[in-house]
Amino acid sequence: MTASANFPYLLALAAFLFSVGALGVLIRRNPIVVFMCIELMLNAVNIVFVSYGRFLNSEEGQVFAFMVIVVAAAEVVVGLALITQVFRVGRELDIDDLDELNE
Amino acid sequence: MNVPWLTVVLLLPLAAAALLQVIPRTAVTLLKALTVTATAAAAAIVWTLVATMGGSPHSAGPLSFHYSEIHQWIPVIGATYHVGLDGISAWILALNAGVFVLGAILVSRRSTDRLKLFCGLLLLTETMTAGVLLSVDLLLFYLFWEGMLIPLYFLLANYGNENRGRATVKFIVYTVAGSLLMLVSILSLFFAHGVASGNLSFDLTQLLGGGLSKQPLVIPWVNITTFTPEQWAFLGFAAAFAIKIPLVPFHTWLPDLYESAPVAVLVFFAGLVSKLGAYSFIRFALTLFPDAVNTFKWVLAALAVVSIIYGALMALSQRDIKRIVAYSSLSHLGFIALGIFTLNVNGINGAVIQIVNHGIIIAALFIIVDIIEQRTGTRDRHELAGLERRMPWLYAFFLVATLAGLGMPGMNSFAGEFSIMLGAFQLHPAYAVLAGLGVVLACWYMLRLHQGVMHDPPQPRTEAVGDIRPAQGLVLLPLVGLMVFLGVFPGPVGDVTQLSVKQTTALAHGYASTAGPNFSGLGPVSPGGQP
Amino acid sequence: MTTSTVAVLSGLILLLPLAGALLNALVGWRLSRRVVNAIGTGSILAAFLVACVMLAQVVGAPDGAKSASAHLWQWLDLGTGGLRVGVDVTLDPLSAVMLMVITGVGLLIHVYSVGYMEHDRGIARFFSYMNLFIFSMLVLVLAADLLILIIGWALVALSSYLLIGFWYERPSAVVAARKAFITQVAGDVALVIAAFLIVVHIGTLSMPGIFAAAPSFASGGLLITVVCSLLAIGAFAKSAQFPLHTWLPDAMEGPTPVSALIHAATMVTAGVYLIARFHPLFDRAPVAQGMVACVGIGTAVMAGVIALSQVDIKRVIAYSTMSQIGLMIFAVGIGAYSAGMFHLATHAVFKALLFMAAGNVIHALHDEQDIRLMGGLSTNLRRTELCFLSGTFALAGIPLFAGFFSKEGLLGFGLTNGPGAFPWVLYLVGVGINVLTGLYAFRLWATVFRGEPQTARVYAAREAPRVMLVPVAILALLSAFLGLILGVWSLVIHDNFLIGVFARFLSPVFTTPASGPLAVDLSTGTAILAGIVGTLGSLLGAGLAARIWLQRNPDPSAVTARLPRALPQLAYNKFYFDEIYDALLVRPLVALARAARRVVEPRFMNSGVQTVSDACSELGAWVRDYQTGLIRDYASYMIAAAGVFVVATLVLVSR
Amino acid sequence: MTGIIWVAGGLAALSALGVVFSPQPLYSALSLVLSIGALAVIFLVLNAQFLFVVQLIVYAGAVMVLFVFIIALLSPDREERFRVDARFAIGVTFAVGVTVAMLLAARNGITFNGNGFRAQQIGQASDPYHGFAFDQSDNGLVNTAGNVQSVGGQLFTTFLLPFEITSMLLLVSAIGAVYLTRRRRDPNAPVRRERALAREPQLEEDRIEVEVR
Repeated sequence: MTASANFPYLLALAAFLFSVGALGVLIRRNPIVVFMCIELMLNAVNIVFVSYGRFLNSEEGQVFAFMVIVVAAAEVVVGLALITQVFRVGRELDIDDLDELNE
Repeated sequence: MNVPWLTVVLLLPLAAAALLQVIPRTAVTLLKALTVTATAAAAAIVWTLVATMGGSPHSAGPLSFHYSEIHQWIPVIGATYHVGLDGISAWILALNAGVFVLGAILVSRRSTDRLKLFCGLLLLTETMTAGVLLSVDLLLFYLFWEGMLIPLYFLLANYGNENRGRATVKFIVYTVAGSLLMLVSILSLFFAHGVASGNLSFDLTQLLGGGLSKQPLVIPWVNITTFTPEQWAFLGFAAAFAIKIPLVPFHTWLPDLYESAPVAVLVFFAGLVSKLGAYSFIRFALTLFPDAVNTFKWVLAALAVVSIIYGALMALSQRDIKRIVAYSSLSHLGFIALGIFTLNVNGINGAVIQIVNHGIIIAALFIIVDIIEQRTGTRDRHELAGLERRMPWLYAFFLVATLAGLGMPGMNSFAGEFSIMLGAFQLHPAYAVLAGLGVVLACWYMLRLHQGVMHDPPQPRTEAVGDIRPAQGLVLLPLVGLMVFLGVFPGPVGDVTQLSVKQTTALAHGYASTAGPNFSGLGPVSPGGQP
Repeated sequence: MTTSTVAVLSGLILLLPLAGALLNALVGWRLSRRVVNAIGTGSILAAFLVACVMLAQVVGAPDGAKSASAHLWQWLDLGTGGLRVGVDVTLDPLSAVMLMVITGVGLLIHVYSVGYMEHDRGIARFFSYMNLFIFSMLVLVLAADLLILIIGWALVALSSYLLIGFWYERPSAVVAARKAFITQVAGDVALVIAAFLIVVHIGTLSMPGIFAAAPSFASGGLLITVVCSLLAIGAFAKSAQFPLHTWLPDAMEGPTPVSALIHAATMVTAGVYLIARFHPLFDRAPVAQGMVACVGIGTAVMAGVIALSQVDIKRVIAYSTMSQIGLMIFAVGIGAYSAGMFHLATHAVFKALLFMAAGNVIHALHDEQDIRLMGGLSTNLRRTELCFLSGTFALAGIPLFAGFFSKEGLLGFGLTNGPGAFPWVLYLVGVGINVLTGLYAFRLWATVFRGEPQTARVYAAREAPRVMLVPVAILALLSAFLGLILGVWSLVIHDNFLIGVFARFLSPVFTTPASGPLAVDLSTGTAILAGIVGTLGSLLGAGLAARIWLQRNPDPSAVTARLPRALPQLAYNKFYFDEIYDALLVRPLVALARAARRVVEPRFMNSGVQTVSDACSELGAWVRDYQTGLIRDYASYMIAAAGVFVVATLVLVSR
Repeated sequence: MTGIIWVAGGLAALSALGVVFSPQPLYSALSLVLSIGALAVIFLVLNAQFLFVVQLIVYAGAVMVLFVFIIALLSPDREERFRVDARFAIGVTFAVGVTVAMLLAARNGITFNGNGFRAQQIGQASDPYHGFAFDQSDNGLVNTAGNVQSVGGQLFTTFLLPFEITSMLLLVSAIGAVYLTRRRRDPNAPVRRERALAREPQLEEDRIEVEVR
């Protein structure tokens, strides 16, 4: 079995990781864990990029995956900063308490 | 020297509006002077253009213009900056220029807060309305058509009485809803033309051939046959224009808005903006969808007749004199619409003439009503009486305006209404007879308005009022003079319009020649009956 | 008589009153009363002189060239297939007669007004309106295009409106003015629609063109019948004929000179002129003609009966006007155009006379108009009574007075040439009208001038000033001798004694062979008999009136007691026409308008918009429930939507 | 190769479940580290050496350290068991559905012919992977596409602008994080706007001084 035969299964793996990450976003209340789940979803996307790049014989997939990693890192930095601020104000670390959008 | 006058007309108010922004808001006199000067200059250019146009249109083609300018605008989608002036738009553009001068003068006579904003918006509105009148490209037209609402919104929402907010929102929502339908129609026309001919264009002269299917649309699965795509597209245009005119039952924004708006806005809003719907009907709907127009003309003419009578009845039942004038406007716009849907030379010419005439009349009537309200502090018909002794000059002006408003033969509106009713008669006599009923009703409510305000023994509120100031008289005098002059000499208007109306009428019948108008009854007649 | 002559003269005669009107309207308030009077009457005097010149032109023109038109300017030209209207004027014997009536009687009434309106503050306005009226009337009779005629037609209604409501602080005058105007606008609409039919059928509104193309209408066909009926409705509205007559009595709210000029001598007779002018069409529409004749004679009877029962001096004369116009309409309805026009002319003279004499009475009694409060005025108003009597004689058709010639002339024509199988029935009705006319004419005279004075004011009454008496006297002389002069002249040229000269003068206009009262010749036995019977009828009426009202203590109730009880009641209340119209037209329309405002507008017109906006609010409220502000809720919507999208994609891909 | 992919893939999947379902945030974080490492292995197998390194350094090295550090700093409570509600149902359905669908698709074959996905008709797939363009990549082209040099070349030529923008993004986020986490001088002080107002006169005076000078 060549590597190419694994391609659809890699996509299936990505789908699994993505959907499990989404599930985590939905059911976890701790914002830190929610962030981790988002990282999981980003990684799932990276798999897709890389495997397509591999099998289409192109570097662009990797380039995009690289961008995704960078953005994810930036996002984590800002997100965690926000979380610490929220925590500092004295709130529970519960995402359901953050409903200021519901005006 | 080959000056692009149409562009100058479009840009002059815009430039003045920009110039206004560098004048400090405290320099009130300068602001007013600049506004009046700019509108007057635009008016001078337009009037010169109209006065010198004469003769046949210069360019060739089924729809040709006396003056036109065309430049690339967005080449990718074939949108062009194509502006043109022909006999139909000429006098309406002249009216446009006139009412904005009037508006500028009126606001400069009134101490308004935020005068600078007002003047800027007024000038912006003039650019937009002139753009609507001049656009030949549908996308350009749509741009101006919608763009017009922006300054109008701020004008109507910021100035006027306490009910203005609600009335303005009603108007804007109504109009935008109609316009969006029109946008859909424009796009469908654009794509159908693109598919059929292979080149993309929004240009009216290019789109004339159509391209929209004339096969009825069938809803799949349920097999219900509906209108053809062409008819649907026409209905989109018709919705936008019918709301703007407005026709019953799309009129409910009108009385509220007219009641709340200040007079300086009303002179050009009632005088011109509401006529743009009628103008656009002639310019676009009639030429682009001849088949659909011929199908729907009966219904639309019936709606117009309903507007005439309904507006008259509503005017008859009002106490507020401003609302009476507002509903009379609805009734008269019904006349204009009726003229359009007759699809014959008499009706459409009459409609164009009447657009101009009614613009003059309604502006004068609103100014007069405003003066009365200012002097007496009320608009209630029951509290007003006996002003003739106190204000003889206003009485005289009001008398002429009233007579013109009720379609008195010898006044300007008679020429238009006679032609319209003749056209309607050619369509079907019943329309003319019912419109005639509207004339009788108009006579009733207009006279009751005029007499109620002017005659009978004075009431407490009207005991001690003085006559109009000379400046007010000078504003009213040209309007009243035009009412009489155009009643005695309507010829110049007809001479300019009739050539272009001939084109439009031919286009409106271009694809339905079998159902064409019966011209046989109106053969050429030697002018000046010889015994 | 060249085209340019016509153009110049017409322009002059039109511009003079117009200039007078504008001058008085614009600067009259700054001028002294004397100048205003001079402008008002002077412009009409000048117009009268021009009219004389025009008459001379027509008389002097050779036979066969008695009519000329001129094109002043193009009113509107909508190109091929469109409307074309020129401002054209025409001068022919018919319009010349009308010009003389309008400017001649108009001049006398203007002079009279100087005295009558002496104490009124609005004299400039008054003369401005009066001159405007003369101008409008001249437009009407000079027009050679139906549309221009309609303009004149409406302008006279306008001036009538302005003058009826001249005393604008009197609510009844205001309402009367509006009523008159609206009724006439209804007539205008009929006229306009007739114009549409004509223009659609023969393609022109130019009157010479219409008359030339008249043969293209099928004689007696539906189209021509409808056209003529509509024209007739327009004429009825203007001439206060049944069923559009109710405005005329109310129009007496205007100053008396106005009633004399507009509502007796000129404007109300315009309907007669219209039908006479359009005789080429009416000749081809026998049904419409019959309708016109019946309406005319019916109105004559009805108005005569009402005139007998009224107590307001001006209203009595107004109803007598309506009755006499009914006769003229009858005349033109049966094709006796010359006779109708002749009666128009004599009627203009004697009815203006009656109104002005009545004006003298009213003036002397300080605006008292109720004849029950007069009586015995002959001692103080000797000269006025004489003049009034001349008018009364003429009105009643006493032989050798003006009215005798015209009325017997038209009745005689009716007997010999009347429509239908039984023209003598209409003739007998005409004789009945003669009786009625004699009755109410002499009743008025007797109650006003004879008998015992009913109020103290009568003793204080003073004769009118000379400026008011002279015009009345001139008219009195005319009404006494005009007919006689023309009659003698006719005899000299061996023509019909009654209307020979007049008919001969008009014969170029009414060329149709059967028309033209030349056909009536006194030499035929029938016509002689007709004249004698008709005259006897008039005398009978006059005698009866004298019998009833010339007693020392007249007791009209003795007469009415013998009639059915309902008749005097009906007549006094003008047959309840006002009430019927109020119930049938005005109230339903007002109710409809009110319903439109209270029900249709809020419930139906606004409800559509309201429904849409309510639906949007509902939708918004529903969506708002899902806007919890919780990020995870939003994420779940997003993911659910993504899942749906994935499933949909897979389904589509696997198809 | 295939074996490595399967093992690493399975590990990644299992640890992903661990991320979601561990009650302690710290366990979640550790599971995520494991998952990221497994994915890095897959990247390596897929000939993406550069990404392999980046993944390890950035994610496992930097990001996860940050996570763990924050967890240690905030020491969040153990989370109570999640409720089975609509959100849970949506999430589980989505996860199961998408995974099963993709597995089925992979099992039955998906072709990619350069224009888009095309699933083979089930049962007709005698050679479900026929038409895969990347079969040739096994034959010697491996070294040209995806190695570090070529990725670097792409990054600094074709994708230079996005690359620079990304660097700006990182800078901005770093500044943003510093700004957000900066400690207020007086946590009980009124909101900032009022403080600004209170300071305004001083600014005014400053300005005047400058002008005087």
